[in-house]
Amino acid sequence: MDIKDFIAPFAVWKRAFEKPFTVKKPIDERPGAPRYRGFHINDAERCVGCGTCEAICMNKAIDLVPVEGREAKEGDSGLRPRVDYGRCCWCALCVDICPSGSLNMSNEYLWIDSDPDVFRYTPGVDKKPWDGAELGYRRAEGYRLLDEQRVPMAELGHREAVKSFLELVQGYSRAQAEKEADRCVSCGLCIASCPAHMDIPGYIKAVREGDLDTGLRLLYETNPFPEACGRICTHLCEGACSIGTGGDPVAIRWLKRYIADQVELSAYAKALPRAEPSVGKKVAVVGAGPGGLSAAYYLALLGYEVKVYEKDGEAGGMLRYGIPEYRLPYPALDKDIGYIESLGVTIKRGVAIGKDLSLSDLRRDYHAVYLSTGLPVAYGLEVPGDKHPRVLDGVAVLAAATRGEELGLGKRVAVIGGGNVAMDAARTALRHGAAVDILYRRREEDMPADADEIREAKAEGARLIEKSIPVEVKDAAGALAGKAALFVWNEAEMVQKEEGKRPVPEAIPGALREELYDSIIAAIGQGPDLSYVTEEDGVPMKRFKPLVDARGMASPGASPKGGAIFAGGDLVNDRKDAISAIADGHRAALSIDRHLSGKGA
Amino acid sequence: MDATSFAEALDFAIGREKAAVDFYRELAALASFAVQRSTLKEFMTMEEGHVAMLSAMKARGGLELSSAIAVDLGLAKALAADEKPAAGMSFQDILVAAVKKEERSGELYVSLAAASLNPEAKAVFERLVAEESRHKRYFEELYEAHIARDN
Amino acid sequence: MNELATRLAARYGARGWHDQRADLATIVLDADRLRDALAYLRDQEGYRHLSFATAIDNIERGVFTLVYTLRSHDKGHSLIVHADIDRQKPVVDSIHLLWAQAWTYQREMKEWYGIDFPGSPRVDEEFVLEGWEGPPMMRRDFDSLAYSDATYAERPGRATSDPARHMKEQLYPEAAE
Amino acid sequence: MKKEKLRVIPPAERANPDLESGKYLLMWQGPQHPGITGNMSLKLIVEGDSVVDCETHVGYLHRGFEKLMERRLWMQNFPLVCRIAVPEPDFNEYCYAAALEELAGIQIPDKAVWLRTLSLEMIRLASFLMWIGGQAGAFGHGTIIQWSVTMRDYVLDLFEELSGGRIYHMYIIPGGVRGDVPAGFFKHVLEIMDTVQKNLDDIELVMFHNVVFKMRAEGLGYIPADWVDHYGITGPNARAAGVARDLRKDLGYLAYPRLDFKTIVGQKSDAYERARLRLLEMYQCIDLIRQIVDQCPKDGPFREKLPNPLYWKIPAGETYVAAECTRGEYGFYVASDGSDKPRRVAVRGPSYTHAVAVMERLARGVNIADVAGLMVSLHTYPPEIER
Repeated sequence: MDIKDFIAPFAVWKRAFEKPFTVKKPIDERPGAPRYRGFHINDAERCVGCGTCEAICMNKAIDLVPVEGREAKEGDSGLRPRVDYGRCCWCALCVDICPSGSLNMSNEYLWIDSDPDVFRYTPGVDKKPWDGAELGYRRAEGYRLLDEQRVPMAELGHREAVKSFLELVQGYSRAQAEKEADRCVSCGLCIASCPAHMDIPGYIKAVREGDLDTGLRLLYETNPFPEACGRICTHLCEGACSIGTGGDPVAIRWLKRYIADQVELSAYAKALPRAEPSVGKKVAVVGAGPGGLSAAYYLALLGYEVKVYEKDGEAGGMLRYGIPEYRLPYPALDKDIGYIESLGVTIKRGVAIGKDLSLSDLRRDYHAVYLSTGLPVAYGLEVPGDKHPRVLDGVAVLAAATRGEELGLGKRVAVIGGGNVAMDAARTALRHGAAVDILYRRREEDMPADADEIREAKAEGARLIEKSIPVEVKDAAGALAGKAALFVWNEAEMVQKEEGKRPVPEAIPGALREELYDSIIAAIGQGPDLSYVTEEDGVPMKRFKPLVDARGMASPGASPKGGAIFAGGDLVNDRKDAISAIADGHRAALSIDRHLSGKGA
Repeated sequence: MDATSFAEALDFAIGREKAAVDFYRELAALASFAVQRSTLKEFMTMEEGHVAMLSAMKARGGLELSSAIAVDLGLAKALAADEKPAAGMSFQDILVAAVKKEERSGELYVSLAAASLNPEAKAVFERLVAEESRHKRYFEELYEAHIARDN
Repeated sequence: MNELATRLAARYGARGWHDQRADLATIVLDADRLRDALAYLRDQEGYRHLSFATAIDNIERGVFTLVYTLRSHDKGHSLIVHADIDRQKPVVDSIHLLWAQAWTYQREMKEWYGIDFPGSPRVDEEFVLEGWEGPPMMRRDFDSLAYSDATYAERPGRATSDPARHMKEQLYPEAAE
Repeated sequence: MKKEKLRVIPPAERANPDLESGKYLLMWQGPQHPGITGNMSLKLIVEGDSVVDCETHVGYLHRGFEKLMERRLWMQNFPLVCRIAVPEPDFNEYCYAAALEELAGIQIPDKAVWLRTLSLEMIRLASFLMWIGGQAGAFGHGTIIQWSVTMRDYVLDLFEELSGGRIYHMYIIPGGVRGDVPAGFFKHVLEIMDTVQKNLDDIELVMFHNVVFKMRAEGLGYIPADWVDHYGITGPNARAAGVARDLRKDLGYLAYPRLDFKTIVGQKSDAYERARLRLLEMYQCIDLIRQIVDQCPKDGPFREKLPNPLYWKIPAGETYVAAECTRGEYGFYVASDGSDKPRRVAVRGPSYTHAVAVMERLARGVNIADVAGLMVSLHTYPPEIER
């Protein structure tokens, strides 16, 4: 022992003269650090109620609860996360994973109450003093548990693309598809937005796990056109994808295509359900488009004898005659149709109802008839001179291209319209070496075509002339008379005429423009051909549409024995896309089965 | 036409609506299939409703029409349908004919209102201008929704 | 290191040498050679330090796999020694005389997996689960969530909704399942 | 102090005292006792004021982590592991993360390596600061804890600033770290290191040159060097016995090979020596933290992108990842069967050995009043025993 050991401890006393480390009222004046993981805050407007926070929470501290005044809608379940602080461990994995980034934490850590049951609330909905806190835990920039970037899809370069009708989109490899499938959080927000309500999380899971037979089976549960839809679907699902709230939505459409592409047609039967034994009843389907064949597929599965009548030489409807092969190659479509035919569905090609057979013949010979004749009639420009021989209709041009006919569009082509038909016609004309102008009455953002289509049409060299109201078609002068035409349009400005309605294009007085074209392709809209329906068929119609009930039934038929008429697809629904027609066909098949079997009528 | 009173003005208008009923009836006679007929019948019934409405107003002696003029979507001017629809008429043909017809009626009432010296008749024609603008708007909206979806 | 694998194979029938890292390998041997092999590793091969011992319930194969992790500080190398024992008759030699702390691990394995180490001090005493009457809790067939659900009440007022199902109910209830 | 008192080696065999004889008293120390570390009990049999036999009892803090982890996704276990050893959560985070990265074949960015090292050294310092207060308190010296826990709180302030949490930092996440350092953070670190160092000087003076502390700690709990392998003793308890083992050197993980430090070794292997060695390691911590601040890359990525945590599957395999915590070898054994959840996670905490087998042996013959001081001198955390 040293003398120092006796004296040194007294050095403690020097501390009596130093500033204490403690501070007064520390709890009131001590905010959490800027990154502090305090009570949750949620931007309820940005939140889409996908429940990924709930899925990652290892404490089961989060419930998704309905919230007053917030309805489910496309891409938003209307549910919001509710946190139980009896369970929360403040790890903030929910913040790190939140697809939209709406869920965060404040730096507030004081909340005192004698009632333990109050420590449970829905952030952003139940008002709290720390709502909107500037400080608190946010996931670091560039740091999130989910991948915001889609696996890039290999596509033909635009310069390459316009040289041929080769398919643009190359499809995912297995590694790419599994990586893309890994981005999905299985929230299922997409299901409601899909007209067919496909089990999207289910088949994405199948991709992830490499179980493509299960994937194919899930696809066919609601959609017998996976090859076609995997390429050209309007993919409303991707618009609803929760991952899309903070990055690229999951490439649902490409994943669907991946499944269908990977399984050989010869292996389909092994993966897919067999048809029920025959129920001894016959159903006729008018129109072999996606809707008609969808009905046929599900009816065949249910044991019905199905005959599909198609006026054109090939089955597929608009998928074949409306969509160019660079978007949907014929072999892919043939695969979908081939499988449906393999179930015993008969397709009578080149038989037009109303001409070769009447609807009343079908009503007499079949227990039920499904009308799915779509919108084959192109509407005209309805401007002076629109009967000029160089004014063509878009649907006819695309059909002629499908049939491999010489199009003779010439060097300069105008396409009038902003829908997908217009884009397809424009890109077809580009592939035939024409310079193409797309004239649209409103602005680019108003165009009903898919954004991808517009972007690609422009990238491939089409010139988009917005806000152009068609005025007149004039014959070209001199030697070109009858071989070319002047298209005259009036430049327009968008005018907000009424509150709450979309702005209207209004011609700017005197701002007339004209241009000489070899062909003017009108693609302003299409209508149905219902000339084959007579009053005797008992199908109520309004405004060129058969009226159907919730089951898709238009007429119960003369006798309980049969002749009931159902209708669907573009002919009836307002969506007017393939997937809606497929959904209608599926619904009609189930309704026809219920009607004919007397179940749940 | 020289309408001098409320009753005469209304009589004139009722006559126009009756002519409209006949217009659709004639078209229906040309029609070749069911959906054309049902659509034309729908429009014809609408015009019959207008006849009945105006007749009832005449009987009551009071005009009960809104003066609100509907916004002109400008379609009527852009559409060029001089020829009458024929047997194979599409929904587009029928709607174009309807829009044009309402447009002509509206223009007629505008000029009648301007020419009218009798304030009673003038007021009736002004109201009818508004009424026809709403009819036209109705068809224009149908046209936008069903025909020109892509443009 | 492969010389060691060869020696262990020759002496104790060890197999499946796997280099996980440059400084970590795993090896498998039969349970009845385990104690001798560990003693040999400790005394002859420099693996004097027992990092820990535990078990894995490989219920699919009907065995418990024992895990003994040794470290040789001289070689800067760790070795995980595995041995399978029958899940129905889980008895294995005690190594409490080789390492003075080993009995604690053995007591834990007895309590958590029901693996017996005859002769190990206090091996039958409760370790961390005072008053526990259920089956050995680390066995895979003991479902701790089911136990918890059966034993404790949920906090009232908790209910959650699945987004997809909720949206179906709200937006398209008519669709068939 | 007489030489022979320094070398008392307690008997290897347990005494078998006749409790009915009236000569002995059975006495429980803990689980609620100021002289116990954490939630643990010592069942002591005493004769007079000397301990004849000691039996340790754990189980007051068993939470079933290893069972829970088998039921949770790989990433969901990340917030769970830090709770296994409360005062040093970061070692759990590191070992778990490193094991996953090794099994999944993930390389983490260099910046994450440095920030992980920083985090581990900061928590080492914080943990030692808490321990030294306990050590002084166990010998009746209540002043030190006031100082050291204040210093620890300053370090926790740094953690709060860095990670958003004071106790459970959840900063070392599989793939890297959870965030870059906030602006001005390194400056705060250096300032606080200066403050802590100044306080350590005071502690050194007041505690280690204190006749009471010296008299009670010297010779207490002598651990012979040959026990180190026999009992699996690691960390300062081993180093104080002259066995130079430090996994930071031996394994060379994270940024340690790029830092300049020497393994501190003692000789006398008693409670005083161990305390002194830990004090020196605290200075070493401060030095390492300064080196890290100096060398840490200022920018660059701090985290590797991982697969979607909801489906993340780790290839089948097993590994054992260890790190040198304040008390010695801390390790995670992780086995994967290739699924989205661990097959088995086993945690190796140094207290498992030190607080049970070693403590039971060392307590024999010790004065009752010194049991607390002895236990703290082994620096044990019961939560890592029971998990």
